[in-house]
Amino acid sequence: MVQLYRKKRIDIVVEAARARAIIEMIQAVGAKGYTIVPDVSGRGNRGVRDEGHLSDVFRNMLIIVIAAEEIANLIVEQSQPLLENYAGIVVVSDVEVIRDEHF
Amino acid sequence: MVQLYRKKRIDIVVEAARARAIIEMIQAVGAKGYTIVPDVSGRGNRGVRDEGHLSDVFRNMLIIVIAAEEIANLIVEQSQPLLENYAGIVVVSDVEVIRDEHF
Amino acid sequence: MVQLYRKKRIDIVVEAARARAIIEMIQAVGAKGYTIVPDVSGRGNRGVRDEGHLSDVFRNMLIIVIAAEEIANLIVEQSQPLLENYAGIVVVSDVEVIRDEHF
Amino acid sequence: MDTLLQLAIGNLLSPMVLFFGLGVAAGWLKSDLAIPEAISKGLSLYLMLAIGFKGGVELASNGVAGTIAVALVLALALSFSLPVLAYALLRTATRLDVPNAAAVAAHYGSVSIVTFVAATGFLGYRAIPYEGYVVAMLALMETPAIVTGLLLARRSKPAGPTASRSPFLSREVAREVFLNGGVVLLGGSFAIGWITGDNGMTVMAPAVVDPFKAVLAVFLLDMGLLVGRRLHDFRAVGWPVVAFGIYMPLIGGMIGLLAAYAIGLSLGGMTLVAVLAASASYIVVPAAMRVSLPQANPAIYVPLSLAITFPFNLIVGIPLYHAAAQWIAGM
Amino acid sequence: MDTLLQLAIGNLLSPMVLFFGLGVAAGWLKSDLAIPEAISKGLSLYLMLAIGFKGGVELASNGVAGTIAVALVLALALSFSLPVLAYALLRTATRLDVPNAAAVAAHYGSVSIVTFVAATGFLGYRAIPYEGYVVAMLALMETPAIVTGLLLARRSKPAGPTASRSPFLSREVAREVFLNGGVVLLGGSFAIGWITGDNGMTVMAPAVVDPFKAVLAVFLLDMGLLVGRRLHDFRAVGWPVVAFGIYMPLIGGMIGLLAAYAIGLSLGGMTLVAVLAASASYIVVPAAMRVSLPQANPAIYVPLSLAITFPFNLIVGIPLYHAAAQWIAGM
Amino acid sequence: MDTLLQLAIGNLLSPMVLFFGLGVAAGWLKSDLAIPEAISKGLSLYLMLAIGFKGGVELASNGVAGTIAVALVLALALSFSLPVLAYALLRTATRLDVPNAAAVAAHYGSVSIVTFVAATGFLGYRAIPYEGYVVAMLALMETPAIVTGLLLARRSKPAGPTASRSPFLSREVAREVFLNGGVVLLGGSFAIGWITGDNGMTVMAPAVVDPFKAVLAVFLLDMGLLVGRRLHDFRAVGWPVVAFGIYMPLIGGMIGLLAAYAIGLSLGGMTLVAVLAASASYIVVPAAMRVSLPQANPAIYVPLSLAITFPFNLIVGIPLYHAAAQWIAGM
Ligand SMILES: Nc1ncnc2c1ncn2[C@@H]1O[C@H](COP(=O)(O)O)[C@@H](O)[C@H]1O
Ligand SMILES: Nc1ncnc2c1ncn2[C@@H]1O[C@H](COP(=O)(O)O)[C@@H](O)[C@H]1O
Ligand SMILES: Nc1ncnc2c1ncn2[C@@H]1O[C@H](COP(=O)(O)O)[C@@H](O)[C@H]1O
Ligand code: NA
Ligand code: NA
Ligand code: NA
Repeated sequence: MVQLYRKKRIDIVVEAARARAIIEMIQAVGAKGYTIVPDVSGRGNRGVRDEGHLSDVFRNMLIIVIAAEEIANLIVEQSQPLLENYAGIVVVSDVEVIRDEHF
Repeated sequence: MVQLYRKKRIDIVVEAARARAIIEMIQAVGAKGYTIVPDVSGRGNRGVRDEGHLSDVFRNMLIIVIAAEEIANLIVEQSQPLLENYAGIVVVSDVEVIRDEHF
Repeated sequence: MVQLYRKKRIDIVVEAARARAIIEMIQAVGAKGYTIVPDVSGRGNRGVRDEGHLSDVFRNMLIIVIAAEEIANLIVEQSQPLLENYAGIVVVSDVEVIRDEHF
Repeated sequence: MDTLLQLAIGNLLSPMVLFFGLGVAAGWLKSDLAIPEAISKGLSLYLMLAIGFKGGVELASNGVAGTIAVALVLALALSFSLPVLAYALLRTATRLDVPNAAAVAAHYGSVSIVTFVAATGFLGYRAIPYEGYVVAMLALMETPAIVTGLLLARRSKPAGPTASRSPFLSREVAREVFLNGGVVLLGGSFAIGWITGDNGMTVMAPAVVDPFKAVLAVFLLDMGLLVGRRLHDFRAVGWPVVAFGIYMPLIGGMIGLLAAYAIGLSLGGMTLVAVLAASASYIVVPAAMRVSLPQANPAIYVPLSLAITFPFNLIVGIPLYHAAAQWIAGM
Repeated sequence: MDTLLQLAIGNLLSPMVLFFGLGVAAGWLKSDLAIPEAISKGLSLYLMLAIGFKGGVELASNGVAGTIAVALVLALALSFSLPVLAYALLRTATRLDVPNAAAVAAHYGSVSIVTFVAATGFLGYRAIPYEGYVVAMLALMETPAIVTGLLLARRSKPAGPTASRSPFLSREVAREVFLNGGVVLLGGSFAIGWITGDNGMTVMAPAVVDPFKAVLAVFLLDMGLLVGRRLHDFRAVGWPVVAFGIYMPLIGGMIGLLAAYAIGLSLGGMTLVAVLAASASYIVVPAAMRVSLPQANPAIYVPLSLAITFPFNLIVGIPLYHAAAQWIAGM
Repeated sequence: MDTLLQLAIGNLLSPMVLFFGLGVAAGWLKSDLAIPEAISKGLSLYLMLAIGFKGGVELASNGVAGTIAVALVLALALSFSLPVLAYALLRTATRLDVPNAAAVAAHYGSVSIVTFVAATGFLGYRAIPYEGYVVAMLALMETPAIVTGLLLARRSKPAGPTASRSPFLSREVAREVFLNGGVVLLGGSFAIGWITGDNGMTVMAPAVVDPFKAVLAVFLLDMGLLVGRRLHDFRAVGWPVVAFGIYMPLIGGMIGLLAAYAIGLSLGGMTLVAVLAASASYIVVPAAMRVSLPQANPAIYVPLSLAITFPFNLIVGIPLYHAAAQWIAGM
């Protein structure tokens, strides 16, 4: 059987205007990769966000990062100031991956 | 380190025609938010579903909800009658979030 | 309360050119379904992948499978040779579902 | 007066039908030729806007004849009643259960806008005029059939406790019926054409008149791709139902033709009303049925109206109904 | 010279405004009529390309007058200074706090391309010429207001340690300001029109001239849908702010009109500069504000410029500014 | 006969090349100007449909000369054989390994439809006619080079057990080769143009002829954006390979020119065959290579054909090949 390694998965839903800053932070803290679902809508504390048309002002993105626990902690911490004034949530869960060195 | 709180994550894949009813239920049971990936395809018991063209009849949506356990239980329970006669699955997992009061 | 059953969730992010082979494998090992998010971008060992335009050569897909543990193991194992030379990651996590026989 | 054969060949060799054929072939052979969904939706909105606007302008320049009210009542009557006939045929000649028969029946009372537009292209190619208000008939025929279909479905016993939950015409379905995007765009453009008349046409013509037939050809290419990919769904539908997809348009078409003749429409108008009665919805009605009759299987009604009745009308039906209209008009 | 009433009615009954109204009604009634986002963006790019290109060709064929430099300076001055006036009004007459007032103010210094294009359609319908370089004014007015808005926002105390992080004009905002897609396409097409002149127009005319007004009408249908869906956001905005969305364009329009008169523009040019000053951005400025003034609430400034000022200008403003321009020109 | 300089300047100042340049500049400066992907795909489908249809109608009205069969065989021969030459050059002059050299070589045996279309625009601007069946040569040249590329790649030892898994021409690649969307649409439209002839052209002209060049200009704007964003990928490719992206089209172009001269094509036809031989695929072949030669790196072959050879041909190549064709024809 293939050997699996424990990692953290972080899902960030954030308004499009803030996605770039979040992604720069993710890379800065040393995550080796990320995946973006570019166009999601939703509802949260700041009300419905689904007006994709015209501008990105009311659009969300979903960013998924798989990373080692220490890096995951950094991402969670540093996401907080970045999300001040912006719509966004950060969700952490446990996952397993195959190639340890890849993450 | 930032304090994390345990929540449930519910992923619902459902045909577009039923998404509105599911989302209304999610709000009715008291979830504070949800995220929608509007355009996913897939295969399940009801065969391949990926004909996006023309109508939404063969299109799926992915709805993600983060909620406290009691609310998550309500969502799981109440999703069952709503999915009768419709294509759809409900998947629950454990996650952690930062701001407890937000969910 | 509704009875929940433990399953594995496998998230595969893979370049579009390889998605078909991965999906054929998923069905071949006996998974009863899958869901595809058709258009995700990302960054990993092979650099940024987000040029959706013109061709699918620089585009990723996200494939989600819920399956029993044995089948999940098969998917993880058999995904490895298929991903050689291709951009892609495989992530496994624990989930719960309602209808056991459905997966 | 053309012979039926001439009409059929002329139709077959038009760019419209040939592009449709190209699409069917490419879809069937699993070519990766694909028109982006947004373009495809855009083209279909264009066709509705253009046909509506032109109909309105026509009405404005020709004035409102007395026939128009009669024609509109006829449209409603056809859409409400044709599903009853379709349902009776389906329950007699096929094994479909009540909800599936009701759902299919609803499709045949409603109309296919593209088939209608192709028929106007067919007439335009031959310079045969038609009454502008036939477009209003088109708009009126889209949704009443949904109501009849749901009424027919009530004949099946509600199974279990959940059934009681869905009211007869839920808010969602009512919106689908009355505020459906296609109906609103078609009706709205018709009204705008009527209000602005020839002045409006000067503004809109370079977009809605000149390239109209070419856009239709491209749209039919896309329809062909969809049909080609769905051709293999035939088998799941079953032969008795497939046969219904052929004879029902013939029956509906003849009823439409006679009704149009009875109220005194022109040759072009008769052809178009026949096409309306003969054609089956594959966008509006499926969406409504999925919401309000979930027990019915979309894998039956979508391929039936899209992959069987639509190509049949496009290739065989239109010239046939027109030949029949010529014959009746010539009597 | 038309009377104001004639102008107003003529405007109301144009296909452009009627399609806009159809969209508002459909959006308000929650019809599922929707134009795919890609089509909508494509139409808006088309309008910018076409209006830019035509402006450039016009300039090439009429030659560069001395006025042009003055006009461009005027454009910059208007865009830089109008937000100051808007800010003062907002802080006096509404309860908006500093960041929100600054953000709203920035929108009113900038411009709405669609309103401008609709105004050229209005003039074209009446065969009233205008100076080609007004299009360059349009391009120049899009972004300076963002800078003023951010300067105005500085008046609020930065709250907490995070505030220090965002520099005044971040790289991201600078790019938004100078390399904004709309500005680049408008300016670039203008330059290409200028360089290629009539030869270029021969190539481009079948796409950028002939169907222009019809495309505008379809785009306005889409704008109407957006506006209709946002009409209920009114309440969240508050009446004093809604009132600002009506009187600010009137004030701005009159300032633009007088300025244009002062530098000697034609009747058409005066109308258009009034429209530029009166209109408010709802794409470029919101995006810039969201990045650089996140404390301001987009649920205030987007509905205000999109659902109040835009329709007001389209329906009432354009004929009104034109009537005023006629009156001034006739003095 | 124009001088080369006149041709070059005329080409540079055409709206087509200027819009391309605008796109390159905007992409390079990271402007957020972007054409929605669906629109971009729609435009490219439009160009293929239009060029195919026009070629077919031309063939129908000019009749089938004996040359046509010879021309089609020539097209196949060029596409099959050019990769061998390209491969030899790459293995001699660059450090690319076998799979990468084979993958790049395949691109240069195939063609770029947009380059071809731009060349027809160049000829159209100068009213130079060409043989309609050159379009059929275009369709035939798209995919044979893929087969040669895969054969060349076999020269590398299969590494490890997985290599045995992929058959030479998998079902997937075979479909890519024979049922590729571009080939099907181009060939199908050509056939429909041929069948419907001038009647068909009456229907299609307002869409496929009148706005053709303007649509091409808009599409080139989009191509420019893509190229501009990929310009920095240069460095990863390495200078010897970049040089290949310049001299290979020159060599291929001259071979195509001489071959076209040998079989007696007209001035326009010679220019176009030179362009076909000189141009490199950046859609069809990359997709096929990614599936069947995954060891080859797309970050080499995509920027090479898209960001180097494509602009080179568009700006320098087309007028150059045309000048050479004039020179040969004038001998
Ligand atoms: N409980 C939740 N479950 C899933 N997604 C959520 C939840 N709350 C917020 N979101 C997503 O996060 C975005 C921003 O949330 P907020 O900052 O609360 O407005 C929303 O638009 C949703 O897409
Ligand atoms: N085992 C599975 N793993 C992931 N997604 C699934 C699975 N089964 C079903 N789905 C998704 O749920 C939709 C409805 O499933 P079903 O009701 O089984 O037809 C499918 O179209 C898939 O998108
Ligand atoms: N650490 C990661 N977290 C999330 N997604 C990743 C990660 N690494 C890679 N990916 C995704 O997987 C794709 C292929 O990765 P790779 O094979 O490493 O280039 C990338 O383009 C990303 O979309
Ligand atoms: Na019917
Ligand atoms: Na303004
Ligand atoms: Na070539």
